[in-house]
Amino acid sequence: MANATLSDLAESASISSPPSTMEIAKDRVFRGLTRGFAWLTVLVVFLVVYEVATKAMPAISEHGFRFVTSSTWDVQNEEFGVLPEIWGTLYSSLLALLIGGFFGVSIAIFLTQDFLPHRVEWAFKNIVELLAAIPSVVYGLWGIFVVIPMLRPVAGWLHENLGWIPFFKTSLSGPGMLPAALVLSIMILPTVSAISRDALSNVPRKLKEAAFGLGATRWEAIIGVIVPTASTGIFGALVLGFGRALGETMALAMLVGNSNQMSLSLFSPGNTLASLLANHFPEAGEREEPVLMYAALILLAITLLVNICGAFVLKHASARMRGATK
Amino acid sequence: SSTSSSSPGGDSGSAAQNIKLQGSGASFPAPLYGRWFKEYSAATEGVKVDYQAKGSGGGIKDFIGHTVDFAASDAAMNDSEIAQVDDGVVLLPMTAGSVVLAYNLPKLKKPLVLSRDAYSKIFLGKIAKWNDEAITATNEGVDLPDLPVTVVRRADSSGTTFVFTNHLSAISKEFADGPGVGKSVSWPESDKFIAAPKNDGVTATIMQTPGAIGYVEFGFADQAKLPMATLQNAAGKFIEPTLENATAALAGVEMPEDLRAWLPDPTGDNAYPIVSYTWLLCYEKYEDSSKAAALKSLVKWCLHQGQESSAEMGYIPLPENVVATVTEKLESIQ
Amino acid sequence: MIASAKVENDVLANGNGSLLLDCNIENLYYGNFRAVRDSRIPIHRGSITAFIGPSGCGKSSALRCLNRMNDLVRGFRFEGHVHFRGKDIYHAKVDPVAVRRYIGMVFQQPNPFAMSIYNNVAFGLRLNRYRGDIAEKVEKALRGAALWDEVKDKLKNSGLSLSGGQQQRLCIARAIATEPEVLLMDEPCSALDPIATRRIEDLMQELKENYTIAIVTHNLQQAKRVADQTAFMYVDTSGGGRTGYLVEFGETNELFDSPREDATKQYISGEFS
Amino acid sequence: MIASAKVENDVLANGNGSLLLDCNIENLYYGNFRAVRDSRIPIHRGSITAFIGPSGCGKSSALRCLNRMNDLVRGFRFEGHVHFRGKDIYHAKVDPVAVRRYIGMVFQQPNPFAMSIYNNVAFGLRLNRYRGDIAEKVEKALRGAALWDEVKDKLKNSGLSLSGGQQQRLCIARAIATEPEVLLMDEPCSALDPIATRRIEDLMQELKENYTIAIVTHNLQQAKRVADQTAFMYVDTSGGGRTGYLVEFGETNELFDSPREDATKQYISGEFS
Amino acid sequence: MNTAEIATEFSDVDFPRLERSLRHPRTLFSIVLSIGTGVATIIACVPLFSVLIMLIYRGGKKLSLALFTELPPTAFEEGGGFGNAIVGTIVIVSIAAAIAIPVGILTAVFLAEFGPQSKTASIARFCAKTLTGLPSILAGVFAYAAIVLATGGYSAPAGGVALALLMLPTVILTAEESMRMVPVKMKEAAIGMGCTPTQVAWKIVLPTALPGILTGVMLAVARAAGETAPLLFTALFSNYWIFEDGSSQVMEPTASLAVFIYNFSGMPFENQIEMAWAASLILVLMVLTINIIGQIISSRAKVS
Ligand SMILES: Nc1ncnc2c1ncn2[C@@H]1O[C@H](COP(=O)(O)OP(=O)(O)OP(=O)(O)O)[C@@H](O)[C@H]1O
Ligand SMILES: Nc1ncnc2c1ncn2[C@@H]1O[C@H](COP(=O)(O)OP(=O)(O)OP(=O)(O)O)[C@@H](O)[C@H]1O
Ligand SMILES: [Mg+2]
Ligand SMILES: [Mg+2]
Ligand SMILES: O=P([O-])([O-])[O-]
Repeated sequence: MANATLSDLAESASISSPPSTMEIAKDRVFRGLTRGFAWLTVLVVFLVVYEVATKAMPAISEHGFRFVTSSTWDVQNEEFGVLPEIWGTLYSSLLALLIGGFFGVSIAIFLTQDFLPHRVEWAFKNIVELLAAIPSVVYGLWGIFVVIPMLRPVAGWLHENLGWIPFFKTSLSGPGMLPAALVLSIMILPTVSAISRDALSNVPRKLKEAAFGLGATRWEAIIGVIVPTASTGIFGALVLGFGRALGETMALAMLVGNSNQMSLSLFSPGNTLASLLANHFPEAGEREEPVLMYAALILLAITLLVNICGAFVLKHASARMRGATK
Repeated sequence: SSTSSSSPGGDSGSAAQNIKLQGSGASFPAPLYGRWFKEYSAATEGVKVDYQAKGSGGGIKDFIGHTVDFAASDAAMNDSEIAQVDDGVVLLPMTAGSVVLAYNLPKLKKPLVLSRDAYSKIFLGKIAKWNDEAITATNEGVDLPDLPVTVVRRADSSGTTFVFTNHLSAISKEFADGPGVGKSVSWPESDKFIAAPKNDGVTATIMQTPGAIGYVEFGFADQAKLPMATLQNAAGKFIEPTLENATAALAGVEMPEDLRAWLPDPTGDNAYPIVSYTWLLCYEKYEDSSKAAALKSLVKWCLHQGQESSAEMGYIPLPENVVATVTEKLESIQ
Repeated sequence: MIASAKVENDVLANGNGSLLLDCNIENLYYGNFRAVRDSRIPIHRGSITAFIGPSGCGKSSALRCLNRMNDLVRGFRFEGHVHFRGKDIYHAKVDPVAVRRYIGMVFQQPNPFAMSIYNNVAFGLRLNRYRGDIAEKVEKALRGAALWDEVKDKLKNSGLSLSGGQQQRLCIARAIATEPEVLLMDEPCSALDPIATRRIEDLMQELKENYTIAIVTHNLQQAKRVADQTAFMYVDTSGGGRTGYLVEFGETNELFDSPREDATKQYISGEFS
Repeated sequence: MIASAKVENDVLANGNGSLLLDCNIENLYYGNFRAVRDSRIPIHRGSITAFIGPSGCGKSSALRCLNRMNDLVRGFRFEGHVHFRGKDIYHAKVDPVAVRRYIGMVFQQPNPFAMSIYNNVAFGLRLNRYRGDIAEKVEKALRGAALWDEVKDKLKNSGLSLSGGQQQRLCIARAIATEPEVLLMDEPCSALDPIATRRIEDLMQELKENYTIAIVTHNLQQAKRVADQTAFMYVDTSGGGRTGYLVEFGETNELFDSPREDATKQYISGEFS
Repeated sequence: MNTAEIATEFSDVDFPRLERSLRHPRTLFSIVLSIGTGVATIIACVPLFSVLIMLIYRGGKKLSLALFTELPPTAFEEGGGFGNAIVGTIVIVSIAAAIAIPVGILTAVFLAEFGPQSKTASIARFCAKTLTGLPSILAGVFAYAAIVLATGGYSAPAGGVALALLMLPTVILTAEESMRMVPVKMKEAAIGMGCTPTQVAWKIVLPTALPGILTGVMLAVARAAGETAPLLFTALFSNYWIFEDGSSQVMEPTASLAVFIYNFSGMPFENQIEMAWAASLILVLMVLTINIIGQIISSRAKVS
């Protein structure tokens, strides 16, 4: 074996012994195994994409790019377009990101910068993270029975008095963009806050001390030093939260109204790619299935694009932070 | 591809034991089926029947994909769908029911009365407010609110939609030329059209949304205690959606050979205008003969003992002659 | 209090070389743990005071009391007083942020911010809404920290791109940019190699002209080389605790050449480093 | 190769005090960066060899060549040879894992495993499938590291619960439990206070009887105190690079008292620490 | 020194102003922001309590033993339960865990230990990150095509595969993260003693990282237990027990709490709706329990 050249070096009295053949074999096998599993993960993703892409192929060749720009969904006449769904997906996710991101980051700051005693901090952190443990159907129910009735008077007032603003152009009948986005933002809040919290608490203490040592107030230190230092992590949290929002299905299917609408109005019903799939896939026939797969592919592409952009920005930002570039 | 959902332990040896029949499809008759199958399973040793309501379209898809033993649809199956099933298809009408327009106008004391013109306009998105002239004309003395009309439609592919659009297309040329007939059609684009899955979903959404109106199977609205509109029929009469009136509508149907009979616009003075049969979809040939036998005895049970509970749950029991035809047809299953 | 008021009068009379910071730590707790007791260390204007002693004797804790950096530590409790120019900085009405504006700090690990060299130095100026020419102040501070020549061509580069010794000088530049009166340094050279250490020591000698410096060091030679006064702290482990206290304070030469206490003698004759 | 083979024979003949590790670094690269060049450092059995020099001159890099720890670094490339008892440990057929079983290492930061004190020390024994009485060996190693008395009552406690100095001694105990022939130490005392440092130094003197030790230190006094031979490395910045190289190697007294090279003279008269 | 004294002395022109003042814009700014984030935090806790209160209020009154022992009711039936859905959820999630946990942890070992910089690792890591963004519905679509159509029927394993796909990235990424957190110096010590990479992974890295890995696993399990969309077309639902009369019907459609809630919550029948609320309460309690166990494990490990 490879170690033969050294084994004769060992003094007979020494306890040290070179690794046995068994140890070396185990090492090789185990390492091979983990590598195999790593490739398995790759394979799974590849399979998912392949599956969706091949199934979508007929629809892609038939409908082409028109699919992305057209807005009718007519099974009868086989006219398909997902522009309203793409709009709804992006609009609801962006709204959710705006709300969930703001609250998530605020919370992360509040819970890492010694505002509260440890125990209280711990309690709040857990409460916020427990939000992630609530299944999305339950959020859907909560949206229907709590959020919508609560929003109805507010929305009514806004529409009556500020109807000239495009966001309040229509009245809220029930399901709609705003309730969907609100629930969605609560669903991504724990992701955003947990990861931002990690990023913020990983900011070296020495930097914080440096800022305080220069006579910065707590918030000057937070805004001037701590948040910028953690910014890559916070950005990563937002990207992940956005990704979650794009793919969320059930709560949206229950709340968004599933209507092929494209409107800036917060109270108008809309549709998202994921809820389109949820509603149509179970009964999609031979003709409709490729089209749905095409829609799925677009959803996948959007998620992927967001992730890749995120990774790209992160890479550059963190390189700059490390001082690698000028 | 075969119906391999046979019970894992049971081979043909212990055939009498542990047969499971899996079905899926229409939500329209789901409450009735749920009750039938549960009662039948309880009464029959060694046979279990399970049914999942997911909409007629979903049932047909499962049926074509052989992921179930039988399916249910209130639009039966069209020819191209039938062509996709290698093992042959037997369509069996099991019961009938009416589609009603349920609405949420809490302040209304009397039931809403809608002319053909009014309700076809509503579903064409042509009526914005409840106090529109088209509605007030037939509802004298009723204080209709100045509330937007929110239409709740099906999000999934549905037999109920088929029945309803079939009817609307029959009475309104504009509808026939616009959305047309189908299990899912392209409804007018409006922010006042919202969609929900299954009959359950539409019912619940109507309940949650003031000013909403939608089409559901009678039993759902009835159970939910939602008010239902009185509709004008082909004869020009305004008819309440009662079991009696629905039965009257079915009276004039001729059963064709393949048992696919629709009545888009029943005639007759007392006929409630929107009614339909609902079908069980079975294969002609089953690999597992014990399964075929179990299915046959299930259907027989439903056609006889089962019909007794139909009326009780708001469905229309099949006329004698139809029961006879269906029983006969049943024999083609092997 | 009365005593300190008396001292203070002397201070004001004497001007340079007089008592600037009068630190009297009666007790210093972290939670229930008493880390330091009975240490009175007077720091004089324009001098360098070194804190020496074995690890854990509370040198850093004592130093960090002087600009209330310890306020950031949970469970920190302080009994005693620290008079800066006669004012108790632990008085309830005093804003610790203001204190730190006058008493700057340089830490053991160089800790530049993840921003450009220029912005690192300008950070404190901007905090204080400095209205004059920031660029000029930055240059002055960098020259003061003997770093200007090395970085003048790359002020836009990240502060993190500098070497350890340069980073530490950058931190010193950042600290002196706002012209504090006192500079506290907690083992500023321990992460540096001897050559970089020598540069920082030279720098301290220069800074002493304008600033008052207190430095914690493990390195007795360093204390000997740079400090005017030295405070020797030790750990009292009697009664199960580990409480640091001031053993001896005096002129550096005297303390090293003729220590009054046995503990001091032992410690400096253990003569490492 | 031929030369070293000759040396090797001498080694085997001479027994104690003879050449045990013959390290000849022609070039050492990290990626494209040449970190060390032309350094030949012979290490003799039963002696302590110190590596000194300014930060970044490649002391750690050279030391970590001796048991192929550098193999873990991406882009690491080595030209030259390291002969251990005459065999080249960089030979293609040699398993670095085996090398490290014979040449142990103690690191700058104490790094006990997150397990009990006992298991920390027994770890290496179990790894080498030691069949004798493990408890006895553990005790021996802990005594050897002068830690036994302090921990004998709490062998089950986590290794992480000890103080810094104790942790470092625990790491030494762990390293010597398997009785390796060579012990490499990379600044083993830099994280410790003077008192703990003194204990480790005393310990090295004792260990020298049975082991061969190579130590990297920043502390010239420490090198003077403990080392038999000293290697002084320096940085060559000519041509834009920063390549370390061996300036001078010799008996410690000689190197400190009458350095042959100017660079050495300058560096040791810069006499810090 | 009293306040008056301070006041007078602070009037000294060249003397530092040390006193705290609310009029000072910097101080005010700080206070406003502190209050702002505090309020934001409290607002964010409202939904959780709102959901919990709603569940307890609407689902609590229905709680009874029958819920756990009986089968779902049909349309007009009173009573009934969802015992089969609880069992089904446990079975499906167990299948998912049995797939996702070993694959995830071993992949993570490779990513963190054996080839953190390798091409394989960067591709695998990218894929894992991509999977985190995988819409849950697509996991279902994939499992439908790969398992349901291939085996010819809806089944618990099909649901398990779909959920495993959703668990996998969480397990991989959290496990990798916590293995990276193992101090390099500890690993170096082991390598320096002559451990093979496998020995380093098994003896040092995995035990030290265990709490973090467990937290990740718990999070993944909790998420999987609440997923509905993928189950709708993989496990479907069933009105019967998955284990009955000693035989198991794993290859049959299988009930799950999430689908039960989805189905029943939309129904117009009073009994069914109440049942859906009760099921929501039970599901949330189950998930919270798993979550809390995870939290306790990780916080306990941090202390030692
Ligand atoms: N933030 C803290 N919380 C709790 N205890 C602390 C904290 N900081 C320091 N201590 C304890 O207070 C005592 C004094 O610590 P301090 O850091 O002041 O010592 P030191 O003399 O600076 O030591 P060193 O030379 O190692 O830096 C030590 O026992 C230490 O463990
Ligand atoms: N893993 C690595 N990758 C790339 N370059 C490295 C690596 N380790 C060390 N270097 C570089 O090699 C040179 C020598 O480093 P080394 O750590 O050997 O120096 P040293 O003499 O031990 O310094 P110190 O006294 O600071 O520990 C330095 O320029 C360093 O930046
Ligand atoms: Mg200290
Ligand atoms: Mg080094
Ligand atoms: O009965 P449907 O669910 O198809 O309307």
